Amino acid sequence: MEISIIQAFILGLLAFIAGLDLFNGLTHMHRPVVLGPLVGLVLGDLQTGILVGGTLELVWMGLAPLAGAQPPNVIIGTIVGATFAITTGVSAEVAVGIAVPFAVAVQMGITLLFSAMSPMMSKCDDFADDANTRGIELVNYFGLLVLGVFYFFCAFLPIYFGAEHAGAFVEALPKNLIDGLGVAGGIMPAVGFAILMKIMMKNIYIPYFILGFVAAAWLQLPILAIACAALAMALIDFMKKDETAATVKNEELDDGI
Amino acid sequence: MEISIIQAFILGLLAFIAGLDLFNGLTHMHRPVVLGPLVGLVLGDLQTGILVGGTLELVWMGLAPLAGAQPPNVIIGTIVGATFAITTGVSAEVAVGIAVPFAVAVQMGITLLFSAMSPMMSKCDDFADDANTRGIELVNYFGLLVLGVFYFFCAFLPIYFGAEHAGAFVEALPKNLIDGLGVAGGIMPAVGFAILMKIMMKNIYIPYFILGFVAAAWLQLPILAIACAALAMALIDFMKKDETAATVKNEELDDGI
Amino acid sequence: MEISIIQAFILGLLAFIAGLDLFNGLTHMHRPVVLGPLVGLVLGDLQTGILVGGTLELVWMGLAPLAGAQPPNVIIGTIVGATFAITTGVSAEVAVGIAVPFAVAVQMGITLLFSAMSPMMSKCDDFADDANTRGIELVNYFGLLVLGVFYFFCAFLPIYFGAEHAGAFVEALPKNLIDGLGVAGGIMPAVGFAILMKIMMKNIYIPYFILGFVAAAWLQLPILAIACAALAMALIDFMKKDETAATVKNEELDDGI
Amino acid sequence: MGSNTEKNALIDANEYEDQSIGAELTTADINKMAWRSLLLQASFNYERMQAGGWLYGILPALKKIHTNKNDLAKSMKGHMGFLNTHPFLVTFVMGIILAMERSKQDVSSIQNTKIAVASPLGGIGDAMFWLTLLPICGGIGADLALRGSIMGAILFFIMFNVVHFTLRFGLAHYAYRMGVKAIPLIKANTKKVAHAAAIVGITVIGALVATYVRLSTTLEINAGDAVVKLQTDVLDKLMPAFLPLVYTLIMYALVKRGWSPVKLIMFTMVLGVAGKYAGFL
Amino acid sequence: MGSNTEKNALIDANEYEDQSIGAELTTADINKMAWRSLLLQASFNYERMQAGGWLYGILPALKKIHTNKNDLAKSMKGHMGFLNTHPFLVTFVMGIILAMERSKQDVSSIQNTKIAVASPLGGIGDAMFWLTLLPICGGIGADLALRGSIMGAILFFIMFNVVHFTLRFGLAHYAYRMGVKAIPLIKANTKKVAHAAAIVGITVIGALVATYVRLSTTLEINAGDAVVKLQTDVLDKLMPAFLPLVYTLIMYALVKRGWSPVKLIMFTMVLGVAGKYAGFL
Amino acid sequence: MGSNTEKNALIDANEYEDQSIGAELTTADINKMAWRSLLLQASFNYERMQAGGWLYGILPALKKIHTNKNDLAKSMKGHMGFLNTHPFLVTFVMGIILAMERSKQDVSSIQNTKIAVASPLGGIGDAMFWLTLLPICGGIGADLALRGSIMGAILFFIMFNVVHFTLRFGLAHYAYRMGVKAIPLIKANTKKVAHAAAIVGITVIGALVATYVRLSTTLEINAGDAVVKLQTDVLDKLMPAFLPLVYTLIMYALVKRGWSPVKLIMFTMVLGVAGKYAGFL
Ligand SMILES: OC[C@H]1O[C@H](O)[C@@H](O)[C@@H](O)[C@@H]1O
Ligand SMILES: OC[C@H]1O[C@H](O)[C@@H](O)[C@@H](O)[C@@H]1O
Ligand SMILES: OC[C@H]1O[C@H](O)[C@@H](O)[C@@H](O)[C@@H]1O
Repeated sequence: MEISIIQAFILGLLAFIAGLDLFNGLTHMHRPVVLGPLVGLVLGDLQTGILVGGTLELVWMGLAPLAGAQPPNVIIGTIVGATFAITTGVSAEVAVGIAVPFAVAVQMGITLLFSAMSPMMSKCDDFADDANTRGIELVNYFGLLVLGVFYFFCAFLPIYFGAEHAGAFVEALPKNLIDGLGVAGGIMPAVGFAILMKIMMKNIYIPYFILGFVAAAWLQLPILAIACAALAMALIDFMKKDETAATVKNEELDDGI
Repeated sequence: MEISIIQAFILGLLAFIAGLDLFNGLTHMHRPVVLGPLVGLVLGDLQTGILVGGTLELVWMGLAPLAGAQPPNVIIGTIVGATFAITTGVSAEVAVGIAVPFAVAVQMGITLLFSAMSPMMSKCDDFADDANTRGIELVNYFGLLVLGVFYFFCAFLPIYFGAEHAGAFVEALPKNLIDGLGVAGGIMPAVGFAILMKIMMKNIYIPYFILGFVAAAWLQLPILAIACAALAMALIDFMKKDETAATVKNEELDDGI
Repeated sequence: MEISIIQAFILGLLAFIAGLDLFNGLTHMHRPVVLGPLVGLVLGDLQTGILVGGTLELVWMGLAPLAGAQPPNVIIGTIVGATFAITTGVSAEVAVGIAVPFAVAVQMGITLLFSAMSPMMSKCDDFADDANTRGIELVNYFGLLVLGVFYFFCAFLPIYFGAEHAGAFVEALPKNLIDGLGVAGGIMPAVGFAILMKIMMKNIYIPYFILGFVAAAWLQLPILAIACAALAMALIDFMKKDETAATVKNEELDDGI
Repeated sequence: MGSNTEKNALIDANEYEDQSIGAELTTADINKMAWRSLLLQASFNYERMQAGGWLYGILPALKKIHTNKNDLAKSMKGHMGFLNTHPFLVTFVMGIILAMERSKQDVSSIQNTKIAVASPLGGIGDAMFWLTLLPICGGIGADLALRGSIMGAILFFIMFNVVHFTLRFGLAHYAYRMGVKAIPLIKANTKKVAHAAAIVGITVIGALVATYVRLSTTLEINAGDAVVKLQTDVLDKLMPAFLPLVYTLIMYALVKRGWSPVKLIMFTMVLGVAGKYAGFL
Repeated sequence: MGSNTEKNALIDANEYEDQSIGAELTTADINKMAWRSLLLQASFNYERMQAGGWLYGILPALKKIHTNKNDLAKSMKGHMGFLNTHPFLVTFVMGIILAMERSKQDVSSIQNTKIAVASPLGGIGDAMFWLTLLPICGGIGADLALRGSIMGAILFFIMFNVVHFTLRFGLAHYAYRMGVKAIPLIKANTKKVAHAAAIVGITVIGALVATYVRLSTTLEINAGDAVVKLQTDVLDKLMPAFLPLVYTLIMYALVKRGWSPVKLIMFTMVLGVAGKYAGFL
Repeated sequence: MGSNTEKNALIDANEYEDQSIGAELTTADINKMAWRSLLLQASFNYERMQAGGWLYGILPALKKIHTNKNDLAKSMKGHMGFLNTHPFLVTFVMGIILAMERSKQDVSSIQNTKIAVASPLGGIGDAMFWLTLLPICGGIGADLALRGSIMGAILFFIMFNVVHFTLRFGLAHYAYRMGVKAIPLIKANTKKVAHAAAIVGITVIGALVATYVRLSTTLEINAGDAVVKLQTDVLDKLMPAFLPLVYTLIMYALVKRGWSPVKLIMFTMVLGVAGKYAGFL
């Protein structure tokens, strides 16, 4: 079965929408169990879409972005996989095998994008300085647009040009560059924390920074446990001040004049 | 060898006494090495009693109730096992095999009993409210009686009716009920802690509750370590107050009037 | 090849110097890669010395005294091993096999020495009491001398008398005595800490001692982590005092007179 | 704790009316306490464990100390709280606590001290007596018994109980004397001691909740091929001892709302059995 | 923090000029916030994660609260700080924070509270929604789908989103109401609340540095036969999360020295790529 | 700490008589210290480890600082306390401590700071120098040596010692300058600094006791078939590092009761050997 450019374009649009849904909206229409049938509809084979969607849902089960880390991309995996299964008639399992490299490539691409979007934050800082609320909004809309367009092409290209050509394109990118940007993404929060600390850190809070670090680094405690313990410390401090004041008051009363 | 009803009755009494000794008195005459010979005496075969007692002592070595949790019951294990060995002439090892199911059944029974005894505590609360010391004492004596009688029947019945009938009786109880009460026993301390907290908890101590919980739940520290650390915190607080007072005093002296 | 007494003597001196260097000076001329060639020079076979030194350097790689604990002694291992290789012409690997027992024996010997040197510390205490700086210096020089002489004999004896006789001597010492002194060495820091505590401990610091102990014993935290956390506690305390004083001041201002 | 009147009520319930130092306890009194401590677990149960037997043990002494009936009632109420410790070491705790009672400390100070001292002694005693002394004596006894000698039983009995009773009586007297010596100090620092005791006591309670309450769900959610085990897949990832904490806090809320202990116990039992039948516990 | 003038500047940047309680937020305002929270990750990036989308979400409300333009700017600047939490629970944080904004707390108190509340919710939400709710709904959907029914897709979509939107809107209103109720209390204790929030906030930041910044070196030093792996053989023995800490502190020093975020990001990117090419990252 | 007179005596022993800032140390003085630091372990022993060599290293500087003989004696006594750190980093500690001596801090403040700074540097230095620098240099040297070249030895020696001596002298000067800069600050907050130093110092000592004292018993109690291993079956279940703690506290009690160190050392040695012969150590 041949795919028309219009079909490819519509699938690209579907990727655009699902791509946004993966991080925004989060209705989860981007999950295979929904996306599969939609691909089926576009390609005129709903039934196969449903079945491939069901299969892929199980394959991607438990894979969701945790703390910003990307698993192999579920959307491109589903669109490419389902399209392949419908056009060639292979089983869903075989389609997964074809789809996974694309899913992994897009996983890298997204990681890259999230690194590359970092500089936009200073634009936002400037807007904030001017209380320019419109600017903030535009940056967010722009972010959506970039993400969506990226997804569009990730779906459109392999489908329109066929797997081999698309694969060659992916391989053309220098691996070190991609990996390097991925590494940079892992380090990037340090910049965010540094800016945060500029606002919030005062000398008298240094000890608490140390305690939080020691608890996370050496004791390997999760953030929740550390936040609980910190809350306890804060409450102790909070209540002690009352006492001090009270003590002082009492002392003065006792001493009379 | 046949067992007379009188012998069975005496063995029941022995179980009564040993049963109390397992949790009260704690002279440990309930351990196989002592109990075995006593069974032997009752059944007129001291020597076998001694040998079976020695063997069972090693089988139950290291099994004692820790933090209220019951191991397979040593007393019924010993009495049933020793009786079986003496009457049938089988080796101590075989006798153990016969005794273990009974020991496990009684283990469950005791767990059940300790759940079921919980409501008596509110009786005690009422007595305490009235400063009724006699009432408190009676509850305790009643507890002993119930426990002892329970042990009596656990020894008397299987010995008098023989193993099969007794076994059938045990199996007749719905497993879910027994297990469920066992589960309830595990949860029960929550009620005890809640009542304790009603007396002792004030808002200013909430942080310490949190710290204790974090240390036990996430760091898996034993109570001793937590108590040590808490003691350290308490001492720091204790001594700091002196200082505060002192500081205040000094300030006032400095400022003179 | 025979070894003259003069050569043995010079090798003894080399051991003397290298022995000091292992704990003092620490230029690491005592490592096989340097010591091997020096032995070669003395015995007139520089080339073999270089090769054996290189081999042994790899054998002893990563073995250095950590926190005072001795690994098998690198110096005697090298001198005995290199000498053996040069005189008998065996390969470096075989030489290692010969050298290791000596290295282990000397390891024990040094451990012993470091236990036995402990009483000298009270001599130092007395000198300190009298502000006798010369005395302190002499004790240190004396320590060097004892250590050096010990090394001298550890090298000289096996080389001069040959391995078997030296081995017999080592075996003549009662193992329990040596082991016992080794055990004593492990306990010895307790004495050091006790004396330290006499100077530094006050009642108000007991809680911190407890916290340090709990952190090291139960949480198994390394000293660095504990020192970091302690620093945080100290800073909190340091800054809180300011506040208290400030509070007091403010209160008084508020209350006016 | 809300309004002021509530606070006053709390203080009333907490402080003894008669603040004069209680009657001295004689050697006979302490011995009596030690004897009665043999019944520490007479009314053992999973809600308060040794509470009833503990009170039984110190009751004669309490009566002597608190001649004011209201005070006696307050004291008894306090001593009905959850307690678990090692039976051989309990007299140590009793001795200290009775000295505190004599000096008329707050109920909550006394209870905090009791929990703080008694709880860690549970594990310590188990390690020393159940896991060490008992196997040693038992091993020696069994050895002799297996050679056919009745001396095994006798030797076991004597060895074990010499240690047992020496400790039980020795610790009782030692602890009481220690506590009495501390009375003036405690009296002079009543508030501070109370605060310190509360810190340790409450911390230990927090730890006990995570350690003693055993509650986990067997619930599995089967969704097609997927099986989600609520306990291991969800709750344990959230935080450890989550259900014990939640259940204890619920109980606490209900207690404060006036539910009686019996009601809570029945509720818990029904929950346990129902949970088992329904398959979620 | 050095000189006094610096400190004053800090306070200026920290406190709102207009200290009167801000305009009340209507149900419609909160609903708008919840709708906009759908774009929480619109400008997601690894430097500040959800900061941009977070600000987008609360922006209309902020405009209503801060009629003073300087205050609005201050507030917006604060809200551009690093943030990461679970998208379904974010409206809970938003509600509380908006109540704090209304009561005109310091910027740093607000930010500390935000970090302290939001950060642990990240892991909690992941466990509850991504690792529990999603597999359950997905499993049920896939099961039906594999039997050939389109109902799988539909049921999945409905089940999942009922939970999703109920939480998103419910939590928003609940948290805002809760926060508003707390306003008088917070107002009365401004300084103390600020201090307490700072303690928790900064502690969590310390923990986040060790948890979120992923930086380790692949450097190996080959010296003849010896291979020393810098990360596992040296740094990990020194202390865990050493490089993340050092890198964060360097960034912090540079920020204080006036480097712009863009410069730091570029620096980091170049470092990442260069490090990969040079083989030490 | 008991009576007031005792406390006064303690303060006397703790504070220097001459409170004026000590003579400045010249570059030559610091260099001398760095040279002498080469003998840090000249009198190494397991009781106080590097104490003797440490004092040897700073002795000329101490003489210059404390012109009052009593003060010099006090200072020297303090510096004979247990110490263990990395020999390459010791001059860093020395520099700081000498600056503190110049500003005439209490003996106990100085000792607490010494312990707090020096102890963690032990592990850090071991990881950096013994486990990293040494294998690298050694590997390179051995590589050349195995090709038959004497350059291996030479290169090793140069590489290693360039790092070694740069650190030793560089750190000495750096730390002293740093310390001197801090003198006014320290002087202004003497009491508070002392307290803070004590907190860190004593905490570290508590940790050192659990880390450094190696004492465990091999005692097994054979009771018929039962074998109870005192260490693993009893003590380790009770608490970790139990014997080290107990032994240290016993030593402490004996020290306070006036036992001389020699006596304690002899006692320990006899115990070690006797324990080995008797088979319980
Ligand atoms: O971990 C919390 C949160 O982190 C990031 O924002 C994303 O990965 C979300 O999917 C995730 O829920
Ligand atoms: O754990 C302390 C203590 O707990 C319960 O009271 C019983 O199991 C005792 O046998 C045990 O010694
Ligand atoms: O651990 C620090 C330090 O301890 C002892 O002093 C010796 O073993 C040194 O070699 C080591 O560097």
